[in-house]
Amino acid sequence: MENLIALLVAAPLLGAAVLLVGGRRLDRAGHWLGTLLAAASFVIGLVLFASLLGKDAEHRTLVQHLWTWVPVESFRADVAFRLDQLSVTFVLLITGVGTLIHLYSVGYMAHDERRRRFFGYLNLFLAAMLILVLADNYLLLYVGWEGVGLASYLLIGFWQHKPSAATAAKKAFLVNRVGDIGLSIAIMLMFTTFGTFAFGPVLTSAGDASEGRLTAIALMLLLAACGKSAQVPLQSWLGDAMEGPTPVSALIHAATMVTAGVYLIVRSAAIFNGAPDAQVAVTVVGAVTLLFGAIVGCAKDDIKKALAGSTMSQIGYMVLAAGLGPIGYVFAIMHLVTHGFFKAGLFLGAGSVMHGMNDEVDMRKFGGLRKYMPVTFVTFGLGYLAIIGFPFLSGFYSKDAIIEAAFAKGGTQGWILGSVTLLGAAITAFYMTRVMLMTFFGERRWQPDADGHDPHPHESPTTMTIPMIVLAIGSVGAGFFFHLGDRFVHWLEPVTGHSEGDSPVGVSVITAATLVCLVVGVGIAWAMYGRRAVPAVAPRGSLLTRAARRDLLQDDFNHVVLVRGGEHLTRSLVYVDHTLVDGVVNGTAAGFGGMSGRLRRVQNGFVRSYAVSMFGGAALLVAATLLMRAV
Amino acid sequence: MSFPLLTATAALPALGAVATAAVPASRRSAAKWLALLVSLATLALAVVVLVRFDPDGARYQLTESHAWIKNFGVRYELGVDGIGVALLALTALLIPFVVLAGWNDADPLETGSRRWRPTQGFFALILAVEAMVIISFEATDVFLFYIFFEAMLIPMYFLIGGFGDRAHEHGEEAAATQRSYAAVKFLLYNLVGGLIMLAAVIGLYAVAGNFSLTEIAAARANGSLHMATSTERWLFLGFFFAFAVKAPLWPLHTWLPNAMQESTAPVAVLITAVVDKVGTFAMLRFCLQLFPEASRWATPVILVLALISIVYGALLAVGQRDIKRLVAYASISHFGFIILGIFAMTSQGQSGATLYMVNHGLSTAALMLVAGFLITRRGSRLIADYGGVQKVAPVLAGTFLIGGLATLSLPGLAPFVSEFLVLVGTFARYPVIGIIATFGIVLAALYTLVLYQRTMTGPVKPAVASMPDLKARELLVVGPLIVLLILLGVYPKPVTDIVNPAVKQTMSDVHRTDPKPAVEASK
Amino acid sequence: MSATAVHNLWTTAADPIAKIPAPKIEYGQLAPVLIVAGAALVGVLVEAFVPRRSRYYTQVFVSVVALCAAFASVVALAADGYGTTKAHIAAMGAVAVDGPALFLQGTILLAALVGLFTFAERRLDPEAHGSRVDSFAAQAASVPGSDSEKAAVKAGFTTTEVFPLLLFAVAGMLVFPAADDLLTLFIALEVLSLPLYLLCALARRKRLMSQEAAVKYFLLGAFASAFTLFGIALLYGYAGSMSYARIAQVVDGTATGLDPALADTTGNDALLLIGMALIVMGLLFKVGAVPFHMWTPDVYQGAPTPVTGFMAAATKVAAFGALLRLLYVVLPGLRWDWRPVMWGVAIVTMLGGAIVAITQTDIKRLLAYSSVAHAGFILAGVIATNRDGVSSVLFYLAGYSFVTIGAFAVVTLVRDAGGEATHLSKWAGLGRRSPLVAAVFAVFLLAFAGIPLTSGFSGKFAVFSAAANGGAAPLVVIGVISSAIAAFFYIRVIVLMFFSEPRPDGPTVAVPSPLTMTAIAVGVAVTVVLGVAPQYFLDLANQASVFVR
Amino acid sequence: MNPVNYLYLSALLFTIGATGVLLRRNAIVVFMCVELMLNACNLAFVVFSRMHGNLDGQIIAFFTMVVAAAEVVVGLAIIVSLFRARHSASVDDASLMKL
Repeated sequence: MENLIALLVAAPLLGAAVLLVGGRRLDRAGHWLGTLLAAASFVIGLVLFASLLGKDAEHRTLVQHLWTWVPVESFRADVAFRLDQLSVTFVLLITGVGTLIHLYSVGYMAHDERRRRFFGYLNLFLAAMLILVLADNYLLLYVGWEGVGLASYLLIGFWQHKPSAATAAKKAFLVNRVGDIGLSIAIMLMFTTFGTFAFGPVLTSAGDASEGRLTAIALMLLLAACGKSAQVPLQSWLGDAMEGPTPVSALIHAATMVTAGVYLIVRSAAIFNGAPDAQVAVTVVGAVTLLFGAIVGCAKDDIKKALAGSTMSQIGYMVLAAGLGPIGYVFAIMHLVTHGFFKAGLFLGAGSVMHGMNDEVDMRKFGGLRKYMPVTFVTFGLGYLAIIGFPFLSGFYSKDAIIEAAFAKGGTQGWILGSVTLLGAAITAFYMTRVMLMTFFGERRWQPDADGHDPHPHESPTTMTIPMIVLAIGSVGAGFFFHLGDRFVHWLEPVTGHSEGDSPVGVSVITAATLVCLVVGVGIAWAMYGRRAVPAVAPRGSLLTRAARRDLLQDDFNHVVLVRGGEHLTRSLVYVDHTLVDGVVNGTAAGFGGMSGRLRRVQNGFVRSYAVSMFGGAALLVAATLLMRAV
Repeated sequence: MSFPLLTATAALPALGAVATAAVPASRRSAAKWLALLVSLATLALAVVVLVRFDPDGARYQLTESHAWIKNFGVRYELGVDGIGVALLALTALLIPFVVLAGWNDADPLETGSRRWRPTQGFFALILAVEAMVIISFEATDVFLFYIFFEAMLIPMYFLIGGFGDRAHEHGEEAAATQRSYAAVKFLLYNLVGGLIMLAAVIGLYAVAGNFSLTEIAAARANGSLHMATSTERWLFLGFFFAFAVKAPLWPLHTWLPNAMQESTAPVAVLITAVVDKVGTFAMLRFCLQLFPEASRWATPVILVLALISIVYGALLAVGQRDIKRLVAYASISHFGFIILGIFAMTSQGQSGATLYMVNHGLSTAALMLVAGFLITRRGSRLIADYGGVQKVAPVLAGTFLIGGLATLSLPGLAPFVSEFLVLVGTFARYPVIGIIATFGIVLAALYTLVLYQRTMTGPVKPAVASMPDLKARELLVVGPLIVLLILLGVYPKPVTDIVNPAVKQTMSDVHRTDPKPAVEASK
Repeated sequence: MSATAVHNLWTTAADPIAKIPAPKIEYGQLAPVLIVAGAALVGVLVEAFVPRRSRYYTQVFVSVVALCAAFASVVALAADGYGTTKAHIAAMGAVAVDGPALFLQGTILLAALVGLFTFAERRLDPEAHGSRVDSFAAQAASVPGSDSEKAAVKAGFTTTEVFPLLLFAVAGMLVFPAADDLLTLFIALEVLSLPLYLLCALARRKRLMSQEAAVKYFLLGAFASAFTLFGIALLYGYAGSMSYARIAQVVDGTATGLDPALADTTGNDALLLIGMALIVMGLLFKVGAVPFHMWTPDVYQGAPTPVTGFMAAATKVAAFGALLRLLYVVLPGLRWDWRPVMWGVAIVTMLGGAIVAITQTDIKRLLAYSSVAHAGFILAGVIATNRDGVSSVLFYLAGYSFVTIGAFAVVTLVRDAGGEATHLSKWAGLGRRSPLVAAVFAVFLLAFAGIPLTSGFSGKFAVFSAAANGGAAPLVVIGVISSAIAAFFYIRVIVLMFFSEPRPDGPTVAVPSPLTMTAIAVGVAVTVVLGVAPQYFLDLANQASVFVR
Repeated sequence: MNPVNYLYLSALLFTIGATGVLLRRNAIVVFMCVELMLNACNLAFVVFSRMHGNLDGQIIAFFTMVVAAAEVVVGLAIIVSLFRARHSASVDDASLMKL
């Protein structure tokens, strides 16, 4: 059965290869091939999942060893895949959502002449992401880790003729590379600590290592996670990443890739459990990002950027949960999955809106779209309800669980984290309502464009609506399904372990509080955007708003410190290399030249001066000889 | 006596060079085809060597030994260990691509004197370089090695100075002067290095009385040949200096950017991908084996220099306006990694370094050759003159990107494996240096992606609007390289299997063993 | 010294002198010298009696035959084992017949033969009035630019005297390294110098420069030999004898039968040291070591190029031979006195020659300075004071002389309206015009620069390793540095030839007769052979490296 | 009288000759000075021969004279031809070649 695992990866990889190498002759059918292979991978995933269900909880780990990759003395990395409850969950999410988005893209990219390549990249992404979650050791995980980075680079910059897109792509890759430093150092540390970096041995023998080393490893992993999952301080790339085609934002920058960080942390649970300080760091990062993203989300008028902010903040929830340790891991993953559904749905909705509005993204130019694109409205609406945690929808269960877990952490830490999550819930409700209202309610605010014809919004083709509907269903039902009899918890427990924290306050109280926050958030938003008409041009807004519009000045900071500083550094180094390092050499050469020029003047052509030098030479010779004897 | 396989690998291109040079002026294409065939035949021989080589066999295999200059105790001794074989294969592999890529680079613009035959000369010189490089990978006699280590400068020098890059911002005249400046700089740098090494070689002779690497190393090992500490250190420095110039190691690197910038892309590849490898290879083979104690003594300084090379080269690459200079500085950074790996004195480090030599050869070749195709199309080396190429020449852009990704050692491509091995190997013994070196990967991403963004993406510049995509010949050059990069990225085991035993030997030469993992150590 | 001593001395001198034994000369063993000298005399007679048109051929024939015969006899002697086992001192202690002597004589003879070919070359200059001309003045006596000169040219005169002169010089050179007493040394010195002075003055083109060169060479040469002679006088005063063996004994204090009365003349170290210094100085002048090198560039530039080539090669060989014998046979006891001094000389010679050469603009002057630098390298070998030192110097000289002749032969080919185009700027782009010539010259330059696989490298390696073994490691380092500097200007020429655009008014490359071709070919052949497979010759030099005492 | 004084004399003559070479311009005179140096050597030879009581030195003296004569022949030939070409025997005029 485990021999199927490789096929999971192989299918999309094949697709990528064929589509990218195949050339123009594939332009007509290429996209369908890509979709097909993605679907195939999903089916295999289902089969494997079924086979896992067939086993009992302890034996639900399949390992497929393909070949020895890098053997150097004690350093040994294999190309081996590991399928267990955790990874299969991801596999299903990735391939499932992935397939849907392939389908969606068929419609969305219909008019792009480079559609074949787009699907090639999408397949490449699937393959890489699957490697990431299936890898049996950290080095192979690294391959997937960078592979998704590459795919996202290619996809963000898919419209390369737009400089902004190219820049955004580069930025994403670079910021991720910073994170990768963390990952590689973590792996090195593992190697020097355990002599290996395969999941099995590392995680089992994690206990033997000193806490110091574990903390170091954990912090490095956290750094990596920050990069990939756009957590503060490495979050800055996510907003720009929205330059990519919307399906990309939906798949990579909402549902799957950005959650890889969470996967990494949860996968390394054993290490984090041994490093409480690192866990605190994780929770702090999560909490900060949670608020950060939410606040940014409130201020953006670009629908995709608003959603991006929301993504950031939601992942903040997950990271925070993952930082809580055994009480949180499961819920982190659970929220990850549900978020996968509703956030992908929301993005696809946004994409559909843009599709209908000539790629307009400014929500101030929307308004009252619900009657023009009903399907989009409904699916988007369901996603909206799910994310704000409307009772009995997916978000409600997963987020609520996290909030409870945060409180259950206990102590002041518990209180702080708990209240942060609550606050986050409120803000989430606010900005999502804002998006909802600005886009679908109120009166129309769009103008005929420059050459005078009206965008006349319209519903998207079925290839696009079907995925939206499916995802909407998911975002409605998934939470309840998982929650029923703590299915999800029991499913993951063997991998991540699970423990009920002792909550200082009752579960019902927390749930109530959450709902109150929700109502408050929605209320404020309605007060601001529902009752009053939305101005077509953004008001100057408060200081906070303006800061939030610029991602809380984080980019400005990067620009001043890193970019400018870097440019100065390189420029001065170029100067140094030319004048100093090279100058020394050329200087020596010139020195000899000068010496030569001076010495040759002695050769003045006069016999008598030659004779003088000979005479002097003779005298010297004699003197020297006598001197030698004297001393 | 069995067939002298190793001699053949070197003799074939040497004869080929003579033959090519002899082709009459009117038959240019004949010279090209001849050169290509010879290089392919050499590749075939190299494959035979690869097959005949038994990784777990004796340290030096396929050995040949003949008396040469008794009075100097010099013997014509050849033999390859795993490291040598790997680099031999790399060289033999790359030359056909170099020839193919340089197919039209040396055709005379103006028909000069009847006897002026640049094309023949170009390919003859390339083959000559191949012969010399190969034999210096095979030589197990210090003197023999030295001779070819030095002699290869001459053909290289003519390749750089005689067949420079025609694309030049200030016209042909300026190009000529800058080119000869670059050539002279290259020659003098390496000649000075070589002469200082000569002093050391003579010193070694004065101490040891012969030049046989194996004998001396053995005598050092069993203590029958004792060197005063200071002597050994001086000799080591003499050798290392030459290799550090060749490699090149900061601050002896400034000849490389000029040389690569002024020479045609294939020659630039010849320099970094092939010739410079002799330097790093020689560090492994001669410095460590002949002067183990001195090597250990010098390690800290060398590591720091290597570290500087890594960061410094990368930063300078970021600051370049000229595509080829950029690649050159990138190479400097990479050589920093290689030297780091060698002197980290761990098996991961040294295997990684050897692997790195091979992979860097492939990746630079890929990147540089595509860059060359690009430059010959547009007639400029300045990054600023390009933009939006991917729209008009997607295949070119794609291959360029892959070359770039290899340069930034993306996992899945060959360079990643070697780079990571080097980093791990270094980290295991010198954590701080390892960590700092790791920052190199960000800088690598920076200069590669900036290069790609500026040249390939964005709106199409009018100057490149009519640029044709890669031709069949060019694809034939780049395709196999990319395939190899991917293959060695996912399955480097064949190479590591060849290299590891040799590295094990070297490690024992310098009496170092890998540090134990903390967990085991604590138990 | 006291009066009584003098009285004693007088009385001793007044005693009836024993019968002077009839001198016993081993003509067979002196054959090489005798043959050459005899041929030279024949040449003079030829000048006197043979009609002008057939002189040239007769002279060439005589000289070639003579040189070949002489070489043959050298080989025969060596084969007889005079180089090794039967080595001894011939002609009443005047001439040594031993390894170094024979080796160097062989080298000199071959170099002379090759040089002779360049002398005899008559294709390079355009034919003047229907008669082929070589590179020597039509009539040396006639004033440059005068009518008599024009007439001479019109009549198609050529100075065929150059051949006997060459032979005389060769004869002197043959004796020089073999000389075993100071008198012979001095005579040989003069015999080799005087013809060279004349040869320098005989250029066909640029005669003023040629004559100037001759004057400079002559005056300075005479000046130097005066010093040498004075040194000889002092040494004689010290030892009371001319013979090397005797002097050596006195130096070592192993001499027997010294008159105690002479105690304070004999063994007066001041005499010894000063005398040694002055003799050595004379020899250093001949090899062109700093600071006695200043004649070299001017003379090399002014002299007819074939002469320059010949003298640059052969004189160096002979002079170093003499220097070796002097230092190794006569003054080994004084090693600790002369070694440091020679160290100094070697260092300044190596560095000085290399550095000044950097900024030269005339190819002949450039080669002159490079020869200075090479003198320095060879001195490093001399200083080694061990057997390797001798053999390495012999080897180096053999290799170097042929490269030099070849290089100058190439210089004679590159010509424009004014004769040879020796200014470097005119050599620009030669590689484009005639790749072959440029390539050959490049080979010679690389050999000078000591690039591996050329004779220059093996020679340099031999010399330096000998020096290193002889405990002169610092000298090796300096030598290496200066060869790096030297490399710079050799490279400069190569750059000029290959990488710079040819000048429209650039020179043309004359197609030479087989004579010059052979000269160049031999040069290349020796360069490559000694570079790639030096074993045999190293062995030869090694066997030949023992002086007879 | 003490023969050593003759040595001093010869040294003196030698030095005079050398100084003359260094100072005088006229090629002929310079050459004469060289001859003077040679003769100084002769004197030294003779003196030493006298002191050692063997004849080698005196024999050498003859050789030296011959050599000197030969040098005169060669030297004068060269100098004269130079003079005829330039109408000046000043060695300082003969400086075409320098640097």
